[in-house]
Amino acid sequence: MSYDDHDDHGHHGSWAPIIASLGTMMFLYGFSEASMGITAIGIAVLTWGLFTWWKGDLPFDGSEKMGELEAYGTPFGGMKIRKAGIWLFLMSEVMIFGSFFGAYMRMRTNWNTHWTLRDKAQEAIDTLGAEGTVDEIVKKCFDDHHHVKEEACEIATNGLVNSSFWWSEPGVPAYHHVAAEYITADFMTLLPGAINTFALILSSFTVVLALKAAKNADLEPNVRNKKVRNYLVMTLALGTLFLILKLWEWNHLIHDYDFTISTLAGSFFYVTTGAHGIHVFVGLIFITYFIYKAHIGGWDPNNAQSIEYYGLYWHFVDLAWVVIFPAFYLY
Amino acid sequence: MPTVNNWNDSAQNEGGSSVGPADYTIFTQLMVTWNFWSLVVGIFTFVLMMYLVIRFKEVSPDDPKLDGITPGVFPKERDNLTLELTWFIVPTILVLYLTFIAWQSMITVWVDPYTEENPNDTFEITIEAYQWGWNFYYHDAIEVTTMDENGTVNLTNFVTPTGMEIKDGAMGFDGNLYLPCNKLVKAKIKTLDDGSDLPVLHAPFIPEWAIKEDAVPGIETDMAFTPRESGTYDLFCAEYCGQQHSMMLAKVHVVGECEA
Amino acid sequence: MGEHQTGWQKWLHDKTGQDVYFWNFVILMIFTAIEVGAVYLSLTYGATVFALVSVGIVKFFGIAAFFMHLWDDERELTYTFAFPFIFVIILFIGIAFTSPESVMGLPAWCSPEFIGSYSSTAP
Amino acid sequence: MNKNKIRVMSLLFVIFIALAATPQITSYPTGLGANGDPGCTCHSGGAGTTTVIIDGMPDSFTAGQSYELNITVSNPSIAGAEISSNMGGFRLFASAGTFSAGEGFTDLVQELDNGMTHTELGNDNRSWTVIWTAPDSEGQIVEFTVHGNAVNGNAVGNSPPDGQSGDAWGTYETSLPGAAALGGGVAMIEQAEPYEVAIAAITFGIALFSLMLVYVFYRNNPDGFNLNGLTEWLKKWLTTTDHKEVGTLYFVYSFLFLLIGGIFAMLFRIQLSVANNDFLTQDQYNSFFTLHGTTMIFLAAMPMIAAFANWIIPLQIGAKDLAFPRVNAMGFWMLAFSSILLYGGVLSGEGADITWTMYAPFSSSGGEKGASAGTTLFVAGIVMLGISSTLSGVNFIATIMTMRAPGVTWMKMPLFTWSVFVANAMLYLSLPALIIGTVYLYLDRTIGTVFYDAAYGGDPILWAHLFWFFGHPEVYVVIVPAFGVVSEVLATSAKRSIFGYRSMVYAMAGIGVLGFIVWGHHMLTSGMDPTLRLVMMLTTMLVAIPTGVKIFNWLATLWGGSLVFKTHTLWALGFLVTFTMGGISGMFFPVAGLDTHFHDTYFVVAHFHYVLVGGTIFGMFSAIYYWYPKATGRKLDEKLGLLHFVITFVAMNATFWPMHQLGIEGMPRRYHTYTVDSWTELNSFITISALIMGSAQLILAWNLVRSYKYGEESGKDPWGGWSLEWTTSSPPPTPSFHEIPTQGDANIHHSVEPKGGLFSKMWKGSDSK
Repeated sequence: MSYDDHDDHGHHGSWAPIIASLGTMMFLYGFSEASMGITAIGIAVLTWGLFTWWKGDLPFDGSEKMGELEAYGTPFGGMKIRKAGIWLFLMSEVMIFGSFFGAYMRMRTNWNTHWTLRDKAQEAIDTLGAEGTVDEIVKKCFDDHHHVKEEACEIATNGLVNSSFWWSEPGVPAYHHVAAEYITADFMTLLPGAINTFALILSSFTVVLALKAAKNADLEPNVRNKKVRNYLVMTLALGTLFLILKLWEWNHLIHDYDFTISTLAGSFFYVTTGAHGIHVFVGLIFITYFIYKAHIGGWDPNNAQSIEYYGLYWHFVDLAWVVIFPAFYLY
Repeated sequence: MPTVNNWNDSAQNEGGSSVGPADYTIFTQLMVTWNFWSLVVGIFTFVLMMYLVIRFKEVSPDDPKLDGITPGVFPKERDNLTLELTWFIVPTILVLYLTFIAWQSMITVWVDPYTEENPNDTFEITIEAYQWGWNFYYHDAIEVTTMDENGTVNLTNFVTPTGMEIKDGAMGFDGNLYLPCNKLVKAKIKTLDDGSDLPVLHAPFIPEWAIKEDAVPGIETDMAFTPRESGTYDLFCAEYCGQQHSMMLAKVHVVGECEA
Repeated sequence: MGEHQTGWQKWLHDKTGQDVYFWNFVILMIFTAIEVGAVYLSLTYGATVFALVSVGIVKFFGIAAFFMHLWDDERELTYTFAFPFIFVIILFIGIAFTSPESVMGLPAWCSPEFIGSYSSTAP
Repeated sequence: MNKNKIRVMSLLFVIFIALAATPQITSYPTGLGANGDPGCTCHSGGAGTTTVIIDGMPDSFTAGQSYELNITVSNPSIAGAEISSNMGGFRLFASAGTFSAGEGFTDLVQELDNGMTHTELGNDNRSWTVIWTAPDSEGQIVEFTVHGNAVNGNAVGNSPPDGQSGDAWGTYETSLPGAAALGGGVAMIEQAEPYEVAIAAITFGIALFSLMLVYVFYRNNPDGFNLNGLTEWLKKWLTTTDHKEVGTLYFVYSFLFLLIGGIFAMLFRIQLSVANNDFLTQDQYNSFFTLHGTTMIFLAAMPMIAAFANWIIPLQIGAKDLAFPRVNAMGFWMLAFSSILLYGGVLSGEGADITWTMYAPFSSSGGEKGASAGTTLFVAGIVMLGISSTLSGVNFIATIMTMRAPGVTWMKMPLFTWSVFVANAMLYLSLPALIIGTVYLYLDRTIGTVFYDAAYGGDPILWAHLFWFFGHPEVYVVIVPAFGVVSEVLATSAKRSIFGYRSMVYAMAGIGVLGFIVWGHHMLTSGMDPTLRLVMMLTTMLVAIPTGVKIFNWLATLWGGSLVFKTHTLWALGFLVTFTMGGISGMFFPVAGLDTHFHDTYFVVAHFHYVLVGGTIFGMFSAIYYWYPKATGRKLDEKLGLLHFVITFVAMNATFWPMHQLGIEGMPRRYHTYTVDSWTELNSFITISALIMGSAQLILAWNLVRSYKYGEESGKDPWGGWSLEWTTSSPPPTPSFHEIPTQGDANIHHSVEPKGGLFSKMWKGSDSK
């Protein structure tokens, strides 16, 4: 979301990069050392850096003088370079979430976790049907995983065959629990995730409406800015709802099910959804700046592309949730 | 009678394994091939380079710039499809040839030992790694003649003691592995997982047979090799495992008849 | 962004009075409902996965094509967005769907049986 | 306003240093970055009012003599007398000497990890007696640390956290001088502590470096040499977003860390020079080679490449600046601050010792046998490096894709620009895997997730996969820009155009793609899926083909030319020699029968130093001599340059060639010391060569400083290059072009615009849109 000055009157320095970097360093230092003081100062400094950055961007009005550069040449010729930039940035985001899923799928499908074995046993039950004896199921499960002890397959199979909630078997330690297992047992566990899905899709829609309003040259400037502001506030509210529900849900899982971060399934669940939550949070921080700009009447069709670029990021966050939700809640 | 061994002798100075893998390993055979082709490629490249550098060095500073080199102008492109294809295809053939040999060696190292079913010719052990030392478990009987006056000792399903505790800076050996000669040794490798030890990666590495495999917490891995000469060899840990990684040593003793 | 909506999008807008974003939004909502509902049907393991993946693909397409308006934008942007998925697939094949089987796990096609082994000293 | 900002920032920095130093004071001996052992581990909660005392200490100790020490724990607010068991515990350490149980206490105290603690039976007491036997050397001061617990006995067995309520612990530290260290007599001079040597050298280096900066500032404008001018000057550098100035920052930073990394290398080469050496302790050795690797890759090689990319790319493609100048500056400052995190542990003696590959689960462990306390900061630093590289990566890719001047089409782009594009694309797409892997690792270390903990089903191999999915593209990321430099330098020096421009580009792109599917060859013996072993073996062998194409194209470039032997030419030719050798030795690794031996031996060390020193560093040195005139307007001294090249080239080969032999003989890498005497000879030779090679870099430093003022004036195009950067003045103005230039083309033009989609346009070289 940067606007950079390319005019010929010498370069303008900016304090933002060094301040934001110092803030990041202090934050990471504080977090590593479990020192709340330094962590808090780090976040404050980081925020200061961001505000310094945005202050330089506020007068950006999209006119010829202040206008951003257009790309030249193949492949992005004629586009604004920021648009190319945001799409290139999304490439990195694709790889980030790809890595999250790659790691998750590894632990879920092929690595020798009890989690995997549960799936393998379930697969065996599906394949063999009702006639399959426990021994056959165990054998099929074991055939897929030479390195596991055979007993592990037995535990998984017995759990599935003998009990509808196999993890409640006394022989199976609590850390074999799977997030998705809870949902069929408790509607309240799935509910926040489902509402969040709807909320994110709706918020994607409001961002699109905000962009449409900002681009509408027929409107009076103050009417346009008001519309943009209202749509963005709706997005902000939906995003906030998303985060609140997520925290509520985490609280529910931890306290009602003892599903904590110190289990493998918990690690993947909380860290992946948490990483997505941080993306949402960053999006919300950016949107406050956009709302402020709408509040002071800063949007017009010439600079509305900033909302478009922001929207691309926000839709991508939605897109990531489209994959996370079935993978972590429903599967 | 076979090699004389003792638990605490100065076997470390025999140095049998410090000169690289044995002649009969597949490593040595492959090295011959690879060294040969490395020399061919290297000598060809360097001779060509020497020739070009000397032949085409600057005669006078006024030598003209060729190919229309002017600042700000993309110079005339020079290429020769035949030449470029030549040095695309010839290395490709060489690489494919070497890959084929490498593929065969992979089968020899990682497949054949596990598919040949002849229990009489195999000797199974489990190597258990911990910070910082080794436990060796024997699944087959082995006859070891020791230097002391007791004579022959039959070791069946024999488990070594943990050995002495290694102090900081001490050069202690924490285990001795005894192997028969001319038998395929199949080793299962794992880390100590009874909770008393920090589970980290290790890797038993025996240069004599050019073999190593990581010990990974949570799973078992395999390696296989065939000793063919009696003697005492080093076993190193090859995967960084913490402070005393370099102290994680053991001795491998090949005992018994080696004449086929 | 789609100021120059053409063909069916214009038709849709004229017929219904709502633009493509609205209908995209509605369809996404419906498919999400299907997705959640599918879990409560007692499907087999494979069928559940199949349902989730198909619905996921539809929703993914809806968001990327219309909300991110790749449908109306230059094709180059679609290529840009699609490019990293090649590497995600490589990552999935290499990391997600492999497991440390023993050496026995090597599939048969890996073995050049017809030439035998390289070493003459194999036991 | 701006001065005010400098003040605020300096104040913040001072506060940060003060806050960061606080844990060092409170948790000595584990130091800065320590989560420290707070006493008996089963009662870790509740620091409070407990007092711990050691009685029975003499004024000074005599060598070898035993002393009886009484440890007493007291806390009036925690009742101990009423209960018969579980009253307290202690943990005692000394920096030298040995412990044993005191008379009558053999059942109550025990030795544990070179210190003393109470036994299960012994926790029914609140005072204990131990025997401490003094070390043999009287010339030292022994530090004692004792942690004590006062326990209220509500614990049943070892059952935290319930049993900890109401307990409190305290710490007492004291020191005991030896007889010789006391009374002003001639104290025995201890062997120099390598840690202190390293820290002193680094401090001295930084001081020298600051002096150099002040000198440069003075030289810039001798009249404005005052504090006010300095503030302005500093402000200019701290806030700059100009690509040339950021490039200079990158360069200075990377050169500093090249020297620091070199100091580490020389220290542990001294340790390795003879068998059974103890110049460094194991901990020092482990953290030194860890920092050497990380520093050289992330803080020296990559910033050096970023420096030249920053400086040269906009000039070569005819852009006024990079696409996102502020993002670019942020990339640099993220990198700069990350080094504080990476080195945070070293300065307190708890440097990360997890190797540059950071293999889990060792890197996620802690405690006595696990990774040292500085590791958490180190991992945080790696996360920050990831952010930095992502920011600079998106910037370079966007710049090259969108800001090429007319005429600079894809297939008319200088090869250096192409190489930076390929390298950054690879980095950009592979880096997320490392970031995710390190975030998992970081969370494992801080908030207790179990991603790599096998006891909970976690997967150690997952780390290796994620790391090498990034790691192998990464090693191409550092070598490919060197390819670009050598292509430019050789063509210019031969006064010809590069031979086979297109095949060079395709080869680079091919290396870029192949780089993503070969990571498994680092893990052939790591318990990886056997099918991957085969696949990665085949693909790895294929990498040799495009690399071979490049080498023969370079050789063909010389054909028919008129080769000028400038210093940069020598470096490029040196690159050809060493990189070819490194490339050939790389062909040994994907072979199953060879890799089971070579993996993690010195053969690997030899190989990657041949390609990283002989490849990347030689290429970058070539770039220094080649583009220094463009940046400063003055040439570097050719005689010093020749001296620098000859010494470095010979010493480099003398250092790394013998390592091949050591590898074949089976010497494992990352060994603190070795027991095989026959390896001493080669190792001593390597050490001497390494010291020579390290020292030779001072010639370059001196050359850089001296030529800045006294070098020969260069003019626009000193070497006869063709690309756009040689059309501007040296140094170039800011912004770098007042008018966007147009690149000409000496080839026959096709006036007809090619038809077709993106790919055919790229192939045919059209840039019209």
